[in-house]
Amino acid sequence: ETIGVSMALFDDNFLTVLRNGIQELADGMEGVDVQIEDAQNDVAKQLDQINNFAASGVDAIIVNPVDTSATEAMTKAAADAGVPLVYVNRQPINVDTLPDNQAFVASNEIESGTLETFEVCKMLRAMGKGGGAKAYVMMGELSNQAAVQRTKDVEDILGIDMCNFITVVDQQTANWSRDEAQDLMTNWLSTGEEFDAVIANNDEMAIGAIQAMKAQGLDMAEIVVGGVDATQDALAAMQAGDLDVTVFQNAAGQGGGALDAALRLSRGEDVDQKVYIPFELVTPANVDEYTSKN
Amino acid sequence: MTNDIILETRNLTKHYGGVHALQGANFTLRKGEHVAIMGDNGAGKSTFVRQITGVEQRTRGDVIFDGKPVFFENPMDARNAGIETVFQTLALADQLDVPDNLFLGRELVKFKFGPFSILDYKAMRERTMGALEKTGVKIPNIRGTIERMSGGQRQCVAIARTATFHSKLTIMDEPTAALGVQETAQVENIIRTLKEAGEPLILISHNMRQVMDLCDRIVVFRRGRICANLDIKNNDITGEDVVAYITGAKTQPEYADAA
Amino acid sequence: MTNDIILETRNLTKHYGGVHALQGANFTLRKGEHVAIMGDNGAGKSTFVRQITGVEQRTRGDVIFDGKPVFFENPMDARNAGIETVFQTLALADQLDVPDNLFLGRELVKFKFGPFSILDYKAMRERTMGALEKTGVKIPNIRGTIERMSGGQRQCVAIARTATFHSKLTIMDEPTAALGVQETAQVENIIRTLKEAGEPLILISHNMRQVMDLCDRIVVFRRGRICANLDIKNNDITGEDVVAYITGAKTQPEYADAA
Amino acid sequence: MSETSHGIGGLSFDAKKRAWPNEMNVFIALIAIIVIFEILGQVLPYMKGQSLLFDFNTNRDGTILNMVRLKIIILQVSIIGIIAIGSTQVIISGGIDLSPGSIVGLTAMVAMSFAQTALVNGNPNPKAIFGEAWMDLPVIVPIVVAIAVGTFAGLVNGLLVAYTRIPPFIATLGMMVAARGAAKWWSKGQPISFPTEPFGAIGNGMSGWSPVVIFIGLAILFHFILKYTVYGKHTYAIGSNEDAARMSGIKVDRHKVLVYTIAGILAGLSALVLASKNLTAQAGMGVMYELDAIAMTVIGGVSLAGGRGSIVGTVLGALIFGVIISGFTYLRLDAYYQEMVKGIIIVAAVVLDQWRRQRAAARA
Amino acid sequence: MSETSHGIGGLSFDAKKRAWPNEMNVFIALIAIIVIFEILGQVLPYMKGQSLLFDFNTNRDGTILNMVRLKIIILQVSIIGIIAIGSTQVIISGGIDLSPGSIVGLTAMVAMSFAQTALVNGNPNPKAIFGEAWMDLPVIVPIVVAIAVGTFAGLVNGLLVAYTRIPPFIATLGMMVAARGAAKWWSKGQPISFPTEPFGAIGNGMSGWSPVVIFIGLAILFHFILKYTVYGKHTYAIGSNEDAARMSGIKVDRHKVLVYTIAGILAGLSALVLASKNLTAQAGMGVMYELDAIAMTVIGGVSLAGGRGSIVGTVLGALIFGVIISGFTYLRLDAYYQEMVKGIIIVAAVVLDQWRRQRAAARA
Ligand SMILES: Nc1ncnc2c1ncn2[C@@H]1O[C@H](COP(=O)(O)OP(=O)(O)OP(=O)(O)O)[C@@H](O)[C@H]1O
Ligand SMILES: Nc1ncnc2c1ncn2[C@@H]1O[C@H](COP(=O)(O)OP(=O)(O)OP(=O)(O)O)[C@@H](O)[C@H]1O
Ligand SMILES: [Mg+2]
Ligand SMILES: [Mg+2]
Repeated sequence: ETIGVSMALFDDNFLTVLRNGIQELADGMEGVDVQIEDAQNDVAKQLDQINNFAASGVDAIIVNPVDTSATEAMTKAAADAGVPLVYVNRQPINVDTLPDNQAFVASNEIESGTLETFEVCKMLRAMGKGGGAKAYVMMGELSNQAAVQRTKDVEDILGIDMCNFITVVDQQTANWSRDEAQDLMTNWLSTGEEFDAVIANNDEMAIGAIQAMKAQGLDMAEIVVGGVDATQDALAAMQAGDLDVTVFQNAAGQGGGALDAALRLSRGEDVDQKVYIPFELVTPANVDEYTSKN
Repeated sequence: MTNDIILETRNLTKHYGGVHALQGANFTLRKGEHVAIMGDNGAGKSTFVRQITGVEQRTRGDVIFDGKPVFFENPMDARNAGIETVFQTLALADQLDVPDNLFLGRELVKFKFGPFSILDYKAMRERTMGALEKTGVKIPNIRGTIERMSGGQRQCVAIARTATFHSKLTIMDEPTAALGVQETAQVENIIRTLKEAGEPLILISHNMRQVMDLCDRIVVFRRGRICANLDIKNNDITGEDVVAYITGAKTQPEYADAA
Repeated sequence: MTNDIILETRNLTKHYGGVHALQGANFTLRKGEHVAIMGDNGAGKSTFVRQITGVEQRTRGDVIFDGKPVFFENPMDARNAGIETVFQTLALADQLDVPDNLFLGRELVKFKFGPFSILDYKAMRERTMGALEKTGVKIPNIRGTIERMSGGQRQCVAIARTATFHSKLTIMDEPTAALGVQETAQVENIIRTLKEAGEPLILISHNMRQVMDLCDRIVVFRRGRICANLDIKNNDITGEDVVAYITGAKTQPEYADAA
Repeated sequence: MSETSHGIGGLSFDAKKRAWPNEMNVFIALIAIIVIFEILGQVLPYMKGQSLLFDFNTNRDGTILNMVRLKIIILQVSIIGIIAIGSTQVIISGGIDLSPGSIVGLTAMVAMSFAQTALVNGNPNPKAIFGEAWMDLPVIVPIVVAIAVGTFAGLVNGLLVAYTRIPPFIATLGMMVAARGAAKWWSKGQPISFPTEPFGAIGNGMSGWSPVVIFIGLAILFHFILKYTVYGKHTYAIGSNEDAARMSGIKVDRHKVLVYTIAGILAGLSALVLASKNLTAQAGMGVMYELDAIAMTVIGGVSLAGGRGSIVGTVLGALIFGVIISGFTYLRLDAYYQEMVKGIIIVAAVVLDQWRRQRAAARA
Repeated sequence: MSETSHGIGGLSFDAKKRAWPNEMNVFIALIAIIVIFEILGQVLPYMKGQSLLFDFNTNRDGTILNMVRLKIIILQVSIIGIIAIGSTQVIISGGIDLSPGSIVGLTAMVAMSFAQTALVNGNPNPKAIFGEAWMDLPVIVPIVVAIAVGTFAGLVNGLLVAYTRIPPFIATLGMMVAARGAAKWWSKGQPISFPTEPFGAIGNGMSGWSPVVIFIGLAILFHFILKYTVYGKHTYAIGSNEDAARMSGIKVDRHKVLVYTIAGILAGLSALVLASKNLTAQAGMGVMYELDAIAMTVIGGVSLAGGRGSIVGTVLGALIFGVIISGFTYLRLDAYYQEMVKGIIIVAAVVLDQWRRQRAAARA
């Protein structure tokens, strides 16, 4: 059997782990071929890839959607071609109207930013800053749904009573990039403004902020820094005492689940149409459990 | 009598940064008159033409054409006002063919619809053949692009373009520089035809024989100034005289400041 | 006696697609000899030069230079072999100034280090002044870029470039086309100096007087073929004769197929 | 032929030796690439004798052609192809346009905002941008909006290029950055989805062929405009020698404004098809489309120096892209190699064209 | 002055009226932008009288200047600035290079693979690419590797441009796509992290000033090379008129290979600084750097038509970028507006330059 896989992006740390999960599982099975393509963050390219898979006669398709609002057209394309489809990692917008031969294995994106920000809030309270604290927010690429969602999560959490002692000094984009985050942080530092926390949409930006702060001689014990993804770099930074919060998502598990669902759909077997995989909070207290997971 | 003057410049001046390429040129051209401009290389002849035809904007001075002061923004304005020019740089589009170049900017159309008017290729090709014949040039394939033409062929295309359309004033900047013996003779014929038709002409040329044959008057430029105005048809002026003015050996008294 | 021949072409031919620009040209030039090439516009003169100097690759035929068959890949090869050329298109870099253009490709350096050799601007400027004086041209500011020069000034820079360097053969394609009376005289002097120094020359020109004055022999091109080879120093040949060959009224018997 | 030879005693000219049209090279490259894929399909063991364009186990439909693949080959380049039509005329005029990708993003966002449906599966539209009153509008509204946005962006490009005389590369680079910013700002990065059915038909109608029909229709229209109208002639003339065009009396500045505006309109139309086909609009749509469009154009034989090229070439260039993309999936080429090979093929196609031209010029 | 006027009876020439150097315009634009930011700092109520470059509550260090801001202004453009030096000479030679961003990505990945440390926080390096034997290598190894990769990529660009005669836009576009693919393929998309300490010092040394020092050092070197060596003169000549340069006997092809190779080496050095500064290498690094580099170059007065421009201008262009980025953060401009404003400023800077030049040309 041949399974076509369209990944949102290849050069993304987390999605790479997910992709490798699919690949390794398939390599271990007899007679299962996977063909993985890179949609390069382009929804239109992803739709075309699905059509190309259909033209090549694959048995099932796994899609890691570039954007979950674009899944209607993909569902339709696969349904028209009569090829089973499984969404992975991101919950499609049309989750409630998926046809019978489609399914999804995903996590709820709202959780990641919420877990991160709430933990930052708790840590600041524990440090005795409940009377008032200032934070900088680093956003991912503004056209990216995860960035928009996680930033909104930050706003939501900082709106609840328990955490509204935190005020956001400024929020800017560093486009997911460690380099841009370093420069952005240094620019913030050049204003001389005091602050207590940096909440970043991903770990790369959090690490960039940490590097900039360390270069300027700030004490990392005084500042709470949060990210998302639990990358190896982030875990190392946490072990070194620089990073305080990150959020783990079981990439390999999602990949395996998706492949399994796709194979079963292609054989006409029954599957659970909705599989949720929760995010997990990582802090210095439990970091050692995660170092071998991603 | 003023009615008689088609072009007049007063104190026309052009500086390029520190280079004073043209200074205080006072020049008149009567209707039907053919005037030659001569002078050393770099004396400011082409600069003079560029100021009149709006290729560049003058530093100061006035240009009066057909009785009215004019400020041409660009060469198209000048052409619309009735001045046809063969520039020294020819101004041809290298990747287009001969008819395209001849009719550039005033294409013949079969069906008018603003910029989307439909071209009449056949009519343009036919009229091109006629225009080229007048210059006597031989072009093996008029549908070949201009970049494939020899120096003289290009020059003939530029001349044909000017000669094809009626105008109130024709200006030619060294039209026969690259032409062969036969083609030069043909172009001189074109100029004589203009004379007979009473169309005025400014001819820039380094060729003494040609100028003596064709023109009524020679205006000499030196170091960016006019230094002589010689009525060759009525006075007894030789080539040696003209050369003396060009080189600076002589200057007319009324242009003493050019010395 | 064969030793005496600096350049020979045998059956040199160039087709551009369907255009037969040069056909079967057999040409010889002796050491110290000055030969003129004449012919109508588009007769194939510049094409002939381009084949010899490696600007283009010939369709067929041989070029024998200084006793050896040569296949120049590009004009630099030709120059290294000792052929200096003034091309009709001049080949100047518009955004560079006069000394830069004069020494393009053979800069004077203060310190040799491959491509990163350090330029000797002062020496180049000084030698430029000398070279320009020979052509008699006036350039207000030699540090100005070439794009700001008049047509004649550019041509003089190109000629000065060729005349500054010694060579086994000099080729000039219409060098005085854009030049004024004085500058033309100076360039003709340069050519006479070459003659006295025994350096051979191929001169393309449409100027009958010039050719008659300066050259030993005239080769006439017509429709891509050589149609006459006239020894003007030794035989009694007039301008009218030459024109007859150019126009096709006459053809030498040995070139009967060109008729 | 009397019309192609002139005057007494001209050079002999062999009119039969007609120049081989440049588009022919591109066509040969296209065929060569298809043939290579077909051969690989037969030769590579794991391909089990599959074919790119043909379908021998005719169980899917009646024809021997693999219609699904034929459709996707051209469908997937139709949207960028529409942009490439605009780029073709911009490049022929001696300019370049880096902004259409971003204009696509912006236009898609704005147009989609006016194409939303009020109810999705009976629930209110979760992605609503404006209030109820702005929903379920007739499909002409988003179409007009898209054209207006494209026109505006193109007009700004054109005015900048024509009247400030800054290089088109910079004017359109500025637009590229600014329009992408505006696309992100429009709904604060949120995607906009759930269009009305008629809107969805623009990019999905005619059993999915409608983007192809729109692309080919526009290509034919612009082929005609470039070859047979004054607009086309002036575009070539300006690209060939701008100074000469100006001295010949062409209103160069006004013409350039028109050229860039038309490119903007085509980008707007492309956005319309894209948003409709995907049933969504996102701020990140169209990233890098300009480079693909330029590559198609150049592969199709348009000279970046201006003055040369044709729409036919560009369409063939687009098809080469389509064949490559589908061919990779068909060969199951590892995604890691796809980009590397794509880069090489882009270069190879242009090298081939260049080489054929040089040979043609050198040939007797 | 006898050296600037020649021959008898030439035109009168007023040597005092020296041309105003083009770099002056760029410098004025830079100052104007700084002044605008300073004024906004005083005028906008929420800014509370802050200043961009000065620090009046001198509690942080002894100087009245805001040293942190001064440093970041130039630090954040140093890495792209190194690329821009290469682009400057490519553009002066009449070409263009779209590949440096991707070359940066590829070079960073490859070089970082040879710069990994064996132990991270006492544990084995979790991102190890090669075995133990390839870890903790001397820092010269990744440096040599980076230069080698950059040289190779640049050399391929140069050979393509020079010997196949395809447009540089296409040759380097192909390299852009292919090198990005290679970067992703190198470690299958995985980032590579945890370098040795000496490697980290390349981009973080001298209290973080080292990228600035490397950038300025290279800028001075190339300023000298372009102005005072044969290499520089030939680069300008080729950009000015390639045919003329060829007919004058310049080895145009060989020279172009050199120009693109040097641009590749500079991209490799830039990657080295980038990877070191960030202590990581990722396949997505350097995306769009080429466009920023070209924009810096053109803002600095380099003509995209070739033949004109200077390194001094490019450095000033880079500083304009740096001031804009820092100025936005200092003004706390909403992220959604930043891109739009950036696009406008890029265009405005070039328009200003163009306008000043035209006025200078029109002036008596
Ligand atoms: N754009 C410019 N900038 C600076 N100097 C210029 C510019 N254009 C022309 N010049 C200078 O002005 C002078 C006059 O040039 P012009 O072209 O008018 O000469 P000309 O009389 O036509 O000479 P020719 O017979 O060689 O064509 C020359 O010295 C030239 O160098
Ligand atoms: N690249 C080319 N492609 C096609 N035809 C060409 C090309 N180059 C030249 N020709 C043709 O070859 C013929 C000879 O051109 P050439 O330039 O040699 O003429 P010439 O004798 O130098 O004329 P002139 O006196 O006008 O300079 C011309 O008819 C020209 O149109
Ligand atoms: Mg002149
Ligand atoms: Mg010639």
